[in-house]
Amino acid sequence: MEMQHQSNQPGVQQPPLLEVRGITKRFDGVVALHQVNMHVNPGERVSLIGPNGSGKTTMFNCITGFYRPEEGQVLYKGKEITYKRPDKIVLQGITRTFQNVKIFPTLTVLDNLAVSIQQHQEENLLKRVFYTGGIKKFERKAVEISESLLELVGLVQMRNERAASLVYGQRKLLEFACALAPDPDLIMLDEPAAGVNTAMVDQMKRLILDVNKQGKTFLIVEHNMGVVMDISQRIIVLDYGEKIAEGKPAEIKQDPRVQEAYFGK
Amino acid sequence: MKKTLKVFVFLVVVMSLALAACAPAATPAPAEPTAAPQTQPTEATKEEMPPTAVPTEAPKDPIKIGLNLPLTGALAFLGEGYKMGIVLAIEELGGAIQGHPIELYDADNKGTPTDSVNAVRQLVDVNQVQVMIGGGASSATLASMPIILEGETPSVDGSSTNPTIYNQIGVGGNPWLFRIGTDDLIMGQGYSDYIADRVKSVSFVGDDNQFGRGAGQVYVPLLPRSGAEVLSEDYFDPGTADYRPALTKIKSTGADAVLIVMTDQSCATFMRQFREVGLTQQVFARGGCTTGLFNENTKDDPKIGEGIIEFSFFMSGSDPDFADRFFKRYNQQVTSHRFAGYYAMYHTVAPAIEAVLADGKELTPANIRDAIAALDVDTAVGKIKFDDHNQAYTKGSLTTNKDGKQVFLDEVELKPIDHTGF
Amino acid sequence: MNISKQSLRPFILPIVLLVIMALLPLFNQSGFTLNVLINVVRWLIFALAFDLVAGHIGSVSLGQPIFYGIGAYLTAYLAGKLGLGWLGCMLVSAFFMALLALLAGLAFFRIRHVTFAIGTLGAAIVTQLVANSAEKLTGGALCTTGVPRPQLLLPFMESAIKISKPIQFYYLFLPFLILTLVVYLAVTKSRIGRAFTAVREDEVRASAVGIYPLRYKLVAFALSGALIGALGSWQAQYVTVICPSDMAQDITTSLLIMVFVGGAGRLSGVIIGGVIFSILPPFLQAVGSKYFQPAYQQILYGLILVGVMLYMPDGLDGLASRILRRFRGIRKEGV
Amino acid sequence: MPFQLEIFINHLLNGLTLGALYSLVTLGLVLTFSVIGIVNFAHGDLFMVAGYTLFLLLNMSIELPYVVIVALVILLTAFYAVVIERLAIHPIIEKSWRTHAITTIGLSIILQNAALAIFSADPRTTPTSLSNTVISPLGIRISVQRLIILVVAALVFAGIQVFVKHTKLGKTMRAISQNREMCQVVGINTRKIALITFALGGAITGLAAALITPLFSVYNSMGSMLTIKSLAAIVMGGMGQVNGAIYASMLMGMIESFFGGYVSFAYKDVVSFGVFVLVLFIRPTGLFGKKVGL
Amino acid sequence: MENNDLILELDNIHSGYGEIEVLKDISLWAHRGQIVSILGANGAGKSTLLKTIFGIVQPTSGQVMYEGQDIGRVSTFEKLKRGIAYVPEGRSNFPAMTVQENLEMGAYSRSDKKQIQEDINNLCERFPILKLKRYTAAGNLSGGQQQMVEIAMGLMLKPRLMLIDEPTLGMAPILVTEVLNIIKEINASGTTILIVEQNAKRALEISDYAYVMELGKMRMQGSAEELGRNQEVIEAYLGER
Repeated sequence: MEMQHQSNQPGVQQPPLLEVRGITKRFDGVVALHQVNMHVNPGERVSLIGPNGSGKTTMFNCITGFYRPEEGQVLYKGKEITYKRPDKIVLQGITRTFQNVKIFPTLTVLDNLAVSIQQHQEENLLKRVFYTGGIKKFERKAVEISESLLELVGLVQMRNERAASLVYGQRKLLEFACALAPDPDLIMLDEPAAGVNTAMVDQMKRLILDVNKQGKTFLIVEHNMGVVMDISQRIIVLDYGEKIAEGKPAEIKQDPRVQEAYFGK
Repeated sequence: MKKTLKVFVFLVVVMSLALAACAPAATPAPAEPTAAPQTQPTEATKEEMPPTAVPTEAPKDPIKIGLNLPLTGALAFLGEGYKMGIVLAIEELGGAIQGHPIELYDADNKGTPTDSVNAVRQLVDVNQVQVMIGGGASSATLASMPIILEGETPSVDGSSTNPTIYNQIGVGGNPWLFRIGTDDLIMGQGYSDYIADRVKSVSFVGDDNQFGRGAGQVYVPLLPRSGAEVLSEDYFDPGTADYRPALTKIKSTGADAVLIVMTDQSCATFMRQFREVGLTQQVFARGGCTTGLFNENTKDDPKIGEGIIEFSFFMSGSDPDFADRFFKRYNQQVTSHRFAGYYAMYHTVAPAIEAVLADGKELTPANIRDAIAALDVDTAVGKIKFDDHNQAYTKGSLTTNKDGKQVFLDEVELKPIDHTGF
Repeated sequence: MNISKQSLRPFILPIVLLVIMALLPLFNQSGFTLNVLINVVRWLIFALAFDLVAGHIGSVSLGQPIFYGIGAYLTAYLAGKLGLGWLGCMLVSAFFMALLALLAGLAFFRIRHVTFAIGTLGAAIVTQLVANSAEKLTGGALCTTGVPRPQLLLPFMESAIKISKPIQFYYLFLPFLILTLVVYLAVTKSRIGRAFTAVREDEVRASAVGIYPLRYKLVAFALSGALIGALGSWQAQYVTVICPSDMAQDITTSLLIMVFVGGAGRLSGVIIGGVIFSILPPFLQAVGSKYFQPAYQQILYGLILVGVMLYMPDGLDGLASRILRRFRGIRKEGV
Repeated sequence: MPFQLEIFINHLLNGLTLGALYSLVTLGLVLTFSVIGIVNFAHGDLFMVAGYTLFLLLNMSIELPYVVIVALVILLTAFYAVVIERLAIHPIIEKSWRTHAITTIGLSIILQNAALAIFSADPRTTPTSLSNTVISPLGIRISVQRLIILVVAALVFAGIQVFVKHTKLGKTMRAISQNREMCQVVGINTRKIALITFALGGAITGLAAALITPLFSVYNSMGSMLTIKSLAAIVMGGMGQVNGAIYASMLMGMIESFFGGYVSFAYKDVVSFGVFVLVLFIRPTGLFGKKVGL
Repeated sequence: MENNDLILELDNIHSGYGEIEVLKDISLWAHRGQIVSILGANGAGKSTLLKTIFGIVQPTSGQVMYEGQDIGRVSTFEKLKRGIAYVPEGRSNFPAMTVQENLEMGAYSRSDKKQIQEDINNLCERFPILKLKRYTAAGNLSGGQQQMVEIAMGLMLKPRLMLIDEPTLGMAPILVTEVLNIIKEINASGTTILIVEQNAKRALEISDYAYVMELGKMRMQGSAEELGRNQEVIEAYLGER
């Protein structure tokens, strides 16, 4: 599956969509990330790989505001978002999924999507309470978007089911749809292909490429090297909290350090 | 569809419960005897009806008496004591008044305002009693007063010692509530003088409830006026409190005497620790520090309660015969509340009902109220005769403990006192 | 709004409830019945407000009686000393209790789960003890007495009616239940309710879809505080006496029982739990008083409670649904 | 008021005994809480039942030595705890803490009112010969009973340390509180240990009641405040830290003694609960909170 | 296969959590003295398989035979006594207890106090890191050290069959080698080992036999050498093409 979409290739001089500068994060004195720099260009598909414990998920959490890094900066569209709250960062256009799939089990599939959209529709809480006319309009719009997303991931039949009744693969698709729902610019996926069957891995790959074609940028953590090689335009390798390599898939495969740390030669 | 059915089931439950709860009011209950826990007076009287009563006559209408008392919760000891006294009184009356069997209806007010409203509502509307005894705690009594007024059913109270009540009953607006127990203010003046005559300074310790706090409000300002300084004022949750810290403080203040306002519940514990710390001051008390129950609780070491001087109304010292009868009946000692319950029933409600019957009137709440208001009964603790604030002035008594037994010291006349400002 | 069967569904139960509640006095007007009904209304409002926090946000606050008590004491001051009208008292109490809830929420939402529950319980005890000791402010253990009863003055009336009869109280009180139900439904069946659910189920995930958990927790807490504050204000004017015991643990216990035995986070559950457990005690007492002593009534109450917890894991609401499902199953087979 | 050393020492001693008393009551609860994760709102009521048991044993027609009575109270209370665990806790042990809370609240209502129905509302005193025997070392008068409480409390805490650190059962309990899943892997029957823990908690509560009630009185509603104070101590001590709960109990005893003695008794509980709430604000994990286990 | 002495035999096992079936018709054999590895993607059911063998998850149907006996209904305690040890994945120790105490807990099902202490001493001699950290709380050790403690806890039972779940998860390559060497050593002293590994390549290096699982089903099996040469396995799990 060699689908390199040249249309999405970033212009050489374009500023990066996301830039991470010298991030350091420690837990109880143990260094999880050490002076890591990285960037993601608009429209790019970047993978972050490395052995478990190398700091990939920590990096995700630092970017999305769940962790406060001790040093360094995270810039999104040129603006610093380092110490912003997670919800603020989401509203700026970065969404994410989680390694251990997180959905709201007692909400219906449709409501799971709706709740992901609604925060992006209006800012003012008071307005939300009193301006009911607008709410109805928003609500209709939210349902429309949700329906189209359900169609995209193939969960239309389940729309009124409680999310708890979905099987693992379907939950993953729902979580993916939720990440798309607020129309973000950058989508960060944490192991999208883990624990699902081969058919669904292919579906996931297709989805990522399709959505990317519409101009969305992806930052992906993934263990399945088949997936990584197929969908990445660029790969960043972390080991022991440090960036040890960065480059095109083919280059990464040949890199001796990566060979040693990751592929296990 | 599922929801609609659910609603249906729910409605059935609501309706059945609500209507079942109201049933007695919708159709007045047939005269069933109440199962008072210790006695079945009604049953007994029906059979042992004295021959003087017209034997051929059909059983007469029952007299329904409601008990609005804290029967569970922290103040349960109070309601329970009342009820023991009332039950004994009914037994001594033979379970009936002039052939009218007495029925008791319980309503637990838990000693709180909200539950007191519920309790009086039940007695007035469901049980449709002609007269009530109780209240017990001042706050419960205060909350029940509007309902008593609206329900137009007389109520006799023996232990709500809050002076506020005085201004609100009788000519104060509520003619249905009567107090045979005197309040803190009425008792306080005499006792403050008595204490100030003997000591120059006092440490005050009270139960942290309506009883102790209410007394504090009276004694702490009154004592200095009588000439005794109050060096400390402390309140403790009754029962589990460790008084040692307070006793240490009293020691450090070096007061001549200690005034404790405690029920039987806490007094024994307090005095035990008082002796432990080695304090030797004179102890003045209000509440339950010379009662039989106190002495029962300190029987392991009679020195604990030795020499306490206690001031109270309804104290067995004034009516030792009652104390004996009570002990014979229950194998337990008399306390103020047990005393109050007995006097409320035997010397207040019963004579009033007899008066109504003697006049050939119907036993309506209103007639009973008028009869209570007109009462003038001599008892061992003085007259039960109500003033225009529906307050009776029985005698106060001074008692002390000697060798583990209560000893009667003196009687004190209680007089009406100006209640303005309360 | 397109009126579909779906969108009307949540309104069926409250409307049926209200109709029944409104009509019951036509059949039985005894003061006792009305008092029971007033208690049902009071507990329903209390339980609904409690459920907004405990059921929908998932933070079991054992400190809700604080708002009730302070609302009541505030009313005693406003109505007694300043002569403010009943509605004014309720509004002012609601406002200040919402404010207090916001402040308390900022502090307490730093802790979670059991710690939150026990922490708020601690706060409730502190408040009750202060009310008990601050005699100048609250009357202490001797209570604040003589709160004026409401006076109703409508435009067409010449003079105000003094509300003192139970039936007057009841019908004046009922609209407050309607308002509470409306607020409860408006909040929980809307996008705010959806966000509440999100916060309750997974705060991390909620943050990841742009929800700021603390904000929604505060909204729920403040709403709950406002409703309970107004309720306390009402209760003060109905009973006319306010004591520290009005903030006692028993109230929290009753709330826990109503909401969690009924079915937390579900309107049907709260209504079933609220109605049953506010009728049960007076029912046990009025009907059972001939047969049991109050202590035995309480024991029975405790046994019912433990029994429900042991044998009905999904609450009374869940039990009702299960029975209905079985009924429906049988009916379908029959047809 | 001038500073008096004697008074100060007295307050210190009072704080110590009060703290010892609270921590003995708390200990039974913190064990079940940390090992089984049960928030037991009926704990104080178990104490109350143990108190009545002591009352009955002291008033038997045959006079038994106090030591024997204490042993009997310990055994019987452990037995009550086991019965309660089997009937009410065991079936819901896997449920959420809300279910635990409501079930134990139900239990508490049952126990309190059963005691009311059986023993009436009158407080019962259970004095022993020791509670009236007063000695006065250094001029401070103290009853032997109180001294025994201090000594036994110290012994029990030392014993608990040894038990938890050096016996197989103690280590097993720590293991359960740290990693429940792993316990199955090494073959621990967690249900059985839960029962044993309840019995042990009951035994300690029985010991506490047998020692403490002679100084006070027993009545049916005494448990509520004890439960709440114990819960506060547990949370303040750091959710299930046995030692933390003991220190927190001592702290509460000291606060009550000193604040009460030097400032105001009316507000002593306000202050001790206020400190508890404050601690939560400043350190949500409690004073001695660690991440895991006992 | 030269050794026909079967120590573990699974026949048509179905198993799962509640209504979700994770394992579908799994059969598996392990011979005495072998290292058998189970490979597969995340969520393939490998861990569930180990849990089912150990009895933490109850099979809905099928048979688990150990040393010729059906152990489907035998308690975990009894299984431990019969010489099956299980080392779960992740941080599966008692973090606030010292290494010494953790090892004692590992021997929970044994009652010979003296022998236990002796065995702990022996283990400490064998693995110097344990000796070094013997009185340190396990939670304060590094991930690799903790894994060593967990394996040692399993060894406290002197098991005849050891079930090890992802022992090298997230470990540095050097550590991986060390841990796998230890496993090999344990095997050499006579313990049969059933190991779940994500690092397929390294697992195959030490294994005698291997199974490949996918979506709760057995996809492939064969000797480690065979599978190592199998193109499909290489493509799917060895990260090469």
